[in-house]
Amino acid sequence: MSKQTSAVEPHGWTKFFLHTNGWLVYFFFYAPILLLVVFSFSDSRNVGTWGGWTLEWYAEFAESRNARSALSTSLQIALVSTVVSVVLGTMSALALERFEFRGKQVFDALLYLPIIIPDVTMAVMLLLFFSQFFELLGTVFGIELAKGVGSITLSHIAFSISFVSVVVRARLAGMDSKMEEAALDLYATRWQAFRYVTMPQILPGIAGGGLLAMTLSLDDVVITQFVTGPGGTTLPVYVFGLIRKGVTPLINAISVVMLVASMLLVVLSLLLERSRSGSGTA
Amino acid sequence: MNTKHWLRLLAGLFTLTLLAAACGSDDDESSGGADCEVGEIDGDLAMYNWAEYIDEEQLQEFADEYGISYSLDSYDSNEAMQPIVSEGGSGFDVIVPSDYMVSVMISAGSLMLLNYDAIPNSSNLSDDFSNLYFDPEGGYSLPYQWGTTGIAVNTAVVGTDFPRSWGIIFDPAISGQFDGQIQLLNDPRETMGAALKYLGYSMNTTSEDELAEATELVAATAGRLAAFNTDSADEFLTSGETVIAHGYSGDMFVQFLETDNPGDYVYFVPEEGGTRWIDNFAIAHDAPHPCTAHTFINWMYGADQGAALTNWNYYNTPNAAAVAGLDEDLLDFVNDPAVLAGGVDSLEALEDTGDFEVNYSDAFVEAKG
Amino acid sequence: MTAVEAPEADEEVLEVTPEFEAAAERQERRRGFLLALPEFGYLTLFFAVPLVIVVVYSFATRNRFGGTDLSGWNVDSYVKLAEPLVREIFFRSVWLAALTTVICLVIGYPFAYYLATRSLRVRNVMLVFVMIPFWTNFLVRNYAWRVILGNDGPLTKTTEFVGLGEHEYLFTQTAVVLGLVYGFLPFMILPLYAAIERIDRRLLEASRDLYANGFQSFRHVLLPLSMPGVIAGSILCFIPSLGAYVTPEILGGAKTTLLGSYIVTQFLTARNWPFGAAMSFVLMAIMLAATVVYFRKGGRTL
Amino acid sequence: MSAAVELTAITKRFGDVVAVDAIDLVIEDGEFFALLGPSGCGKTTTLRMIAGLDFPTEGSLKIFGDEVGTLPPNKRPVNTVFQNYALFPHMNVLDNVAFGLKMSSVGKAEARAAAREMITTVQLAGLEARRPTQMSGGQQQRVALARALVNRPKVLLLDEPLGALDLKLRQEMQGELKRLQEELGISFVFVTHDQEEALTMSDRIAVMNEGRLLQVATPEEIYEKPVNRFVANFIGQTNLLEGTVENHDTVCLANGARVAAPSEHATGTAVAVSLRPERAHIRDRGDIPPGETSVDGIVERITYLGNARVYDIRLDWMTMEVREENRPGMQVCEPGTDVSISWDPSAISVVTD
Repeated sequence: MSKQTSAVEPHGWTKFFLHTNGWLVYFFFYAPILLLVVFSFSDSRNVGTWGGWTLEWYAEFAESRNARSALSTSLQIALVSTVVSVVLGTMSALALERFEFRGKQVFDALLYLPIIIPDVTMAVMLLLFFSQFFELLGTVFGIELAKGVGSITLSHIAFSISFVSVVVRARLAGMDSKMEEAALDLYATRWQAFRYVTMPQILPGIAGGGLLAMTLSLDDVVITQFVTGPGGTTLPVYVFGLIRKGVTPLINAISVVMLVASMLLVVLSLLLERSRSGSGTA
Repeated sequence: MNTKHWLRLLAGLFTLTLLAAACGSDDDESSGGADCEVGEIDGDLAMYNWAEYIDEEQLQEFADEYGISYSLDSYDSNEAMQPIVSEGGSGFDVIVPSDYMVSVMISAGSLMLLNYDAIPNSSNLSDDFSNLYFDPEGGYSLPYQWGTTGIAVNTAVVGTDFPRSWGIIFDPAISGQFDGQIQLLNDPRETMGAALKYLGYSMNTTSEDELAEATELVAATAGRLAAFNTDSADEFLTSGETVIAHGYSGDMFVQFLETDNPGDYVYFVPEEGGTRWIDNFAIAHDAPHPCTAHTFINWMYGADQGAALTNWNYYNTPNAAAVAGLDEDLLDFVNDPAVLAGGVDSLEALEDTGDFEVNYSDAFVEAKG
Repeated sequence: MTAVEAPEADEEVLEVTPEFEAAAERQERRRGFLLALPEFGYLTLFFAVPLVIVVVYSFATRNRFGGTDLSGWNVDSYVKLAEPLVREIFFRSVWLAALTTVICLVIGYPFAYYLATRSLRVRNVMLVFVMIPFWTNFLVRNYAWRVILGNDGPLTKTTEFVGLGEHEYLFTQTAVVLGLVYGFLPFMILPLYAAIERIDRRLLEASRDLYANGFQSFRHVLLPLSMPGVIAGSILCFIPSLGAYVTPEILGGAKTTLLGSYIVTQFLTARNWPFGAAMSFVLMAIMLAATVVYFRKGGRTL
Repeated sequence: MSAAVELTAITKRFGDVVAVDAIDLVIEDGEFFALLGPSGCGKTTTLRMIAGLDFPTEGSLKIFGDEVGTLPPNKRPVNTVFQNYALFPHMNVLDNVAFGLKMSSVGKAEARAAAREMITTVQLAGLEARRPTQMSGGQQQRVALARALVNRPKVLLLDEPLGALDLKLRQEMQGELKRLQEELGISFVFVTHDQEEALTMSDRIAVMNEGRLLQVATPEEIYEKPVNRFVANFIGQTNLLEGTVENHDTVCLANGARVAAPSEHATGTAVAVSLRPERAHIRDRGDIPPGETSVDGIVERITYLGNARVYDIRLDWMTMEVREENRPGMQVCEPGTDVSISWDPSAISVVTD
């Protein structure tokens, strides 16, 4: 985009409206977050009643074996499911956007189903499937598998993979396929062309898809609850249980910790990105 | 590999799966109890319990004592837990289903017959809990904790001069001035049950006429409510969102004690009667470590451990030997005779009504509008 | 010097034949297929097969204990879908979801445009700041709104202070819509932003040159060009709104039953799995049909 | 010495569509060669087959005597300047140019040094750290050239290299390309649909239409002696006078007039006589120089071009264009004037379909 201002640059009331709307949207997004952060320091068991400053909820979080193990289970599942869905999702996005093959239409349709299916339905589907699939593995192949972290991870991949594909594919569609040909013409192998030309350009899409997958995994309660087994209590499921027993600022403290952690992650990746592009290497 | 081969393999797997589905659910695998010695351990403990219903330290103590490790996972409704266990392969040992769910799970073959020889402490069970409707011989379950469902009132707003009746919720003549500050549980059986009780019927009725009458009553009340809510009934009351609340005894007691002036709140089961519910220890039909499970239940049934459980979660204990070990302030709340306005006999347990469950669910949705 | 030498003499040089070309093309197709295969296989095993199982269940019967008997196949569950109660819930849910979508669009469009017209660096930072709130658990966010909207909450206090009198916000349909808008606004903003960012701004200048005023160039140039984003955003907003059940429960006080809650009720309260399965299957089919229509109309990205 | 590129009976089919139909083509080393034709004529497909981006269906494709038809693009000693350049937007100029060398495992330092040198050759020194998006069209063009040339390809392929540039820049780049080609001494094969560009730049031109090669010759030959109606029409402006061959020296035009037109075609063949507008002259009616052929018509319209005027002359059965250079004191006819058009018999060519 050119830097010079043009006649279409919003001005007057339009500009004022756009600015105001922008700030209001941010205010809307952050109001509950702000409240959440503030009340995580409240010395009262009830969220919403201010009871003076305290750090006791963070201490409780640090001490609670339950909360910590739920957090680590969640992170573990989120990490694995994100990595797997990013890899598989990017591959299939490439296949759909750059290749022709038999069964493409069927695949294309199948890809959108997990996005539009209601949570509960998918949860019930997977519950029925896993109990029978594991039984089948047991009786036919003699492999004994128990539900838990494994089945939850498999399920999370099943619903985030489509989102990754769709996001990456949109990015690929916006990228001239001549770039890849140019790379091949310049002696790159297929892999090198992907590695040095395609991937850097669709990286925002891959990152976006990955973040989406991560968010979905870290947020999911319904599906997790249905396919869980021993050791499979994730943070949202734990929080859901806590809420049933009363919403205490402990939940806020947990959320704040996760919020800060994810923000640090993003800031770090932005810094990395900047330093990399600054040095001017490919 | 050839595409066709893949498809054939998938089709084969799929057919097998369906077959397994068709056969698997009819199997009754719960017949034989486990052959365990007292204190026998056959692996780590995997417990599946309601959230925040047991102190982790207590579990750790058990684990340390027997030199094993444990896992604790939680659910928030019987209905969420049941399919997990019933479908098999859950990997859980000890579970804590509520009364009606015990009978459902027995019928579904999801529970293991208990071997009482391995649970000598079961003699501590209070006599009030013999011959329970949902498990007449107690073959599959041992009560864990129990409580009631009733009404909590903020007396600072409502005053103390009110009838101890469901009418305080359902009769506008009594509570009309508090419209928009009343809450009912978001649970078809509890809420329809409360209305049925007020009308003088059984909360386990299978009469469509009686249910229709109750539906009308709830529908008429819906407009006067702040919310239908289960999770936060206690908090709404103490935060001032509501002044008359429908909720569970233990939740309410815990919440009262959290406030600066617990004396402002009162919990009671109306004179028409209310729900008594019992949560129970049970062992999953395919528990991987049945002996550890038995040993754990036996250990929990000791006097000290039973008291520790109640002192942590504020619900009533079915363990007669544990009563002596309960905290003083707890006894004031829990054992106050005024809590049960209609006496113990007015309490009723929610039973599984079989096919009629669907009617309850639909009636509730209809009543909410 | 050449960077790549011509093929060595001993290197096998294939002759150009239709067979070679066909083989190369086959290899290319196979490459595509192999790339898609892992996800294809995964979705088949962990999605399509379970889906078929659930469809099978929708024709089964609920037994007395709330289990499902895989025998006595019937279509009762589908017949039950025609009951007035279900119809009423369906239309109410569609109305609320549509309302949510429209509000998201009205708020999200100018915001996305605003984003797309910032400088590249600012834009990225702003986008990240849109996403950050959504990295907290959605339950927790909903509960935070409950505090804000509550009787003694900041919002009530503000309106009282400003002199607008006392207002009830919590446990109203307004609260439900607000919660839904909050939850799904980013799903509207992101595709809109992507669509608007792609538009050549010179086209707007051209329309101005052709005597369009600001609104006309929006109406006739910007809006049509960003239509794919509008539709994608609307689908991404509408679908989860229609299936939502946590927000109506927490912020709406569960006073009105929406489709999402009704389906959950079938599985988790009435334990009527066949009916729950039938209903979710039909819901999914409707959404699929809507999406297919969108793609037929030339949409590309979701 | 073998040819730089040699296509023998190369055919490319996409399903049922024949994109390139059994063409034979030899491009000599050091030649500036143009593939010219309307869009969809198969010229780009031909170029892509040489680059290795598409595989031919049949035929033989040799580069310096080696059969390469089945090799992937990264194994061929040719490089391409793509239409719209296809520069890598995430890399700066230096990395774009060094890309090919890095991929062919030349050391990083060496690759960069070579890239710098090539950037200087295309007169972009000092802009190494820029991103392609921060550059003008002409600069991007140079980057694309440098990126291809730094690899010292045996043949450089250019796909509509100047299409995206404005007129002035295009003319500048035409000279630049020519200069580079002469300096490097390798063959440039470029695809264009712009006949003027092809004429000015190339040593030889191949005119293509509907997948077939119609004529391969020098610009002069193509212009002066088009082999058929399509070539005559596509290259420059021309008047096509329909007729039939009467004998080796004469064609009988549609209106019955006989004109001197030597041809090899058999008697009775339907042909057209191609007459370039600048080769015909406007005469006063009947005032025909000896030895010239003429037809009569009426001036319909005159277009002033600065250095010349173009007359549209209506004949009984068609309209012809005649171009007269502007000379001082020259007499200009008004529209409606009765005139004759005359030309030297050597100025025409007889073409068939």
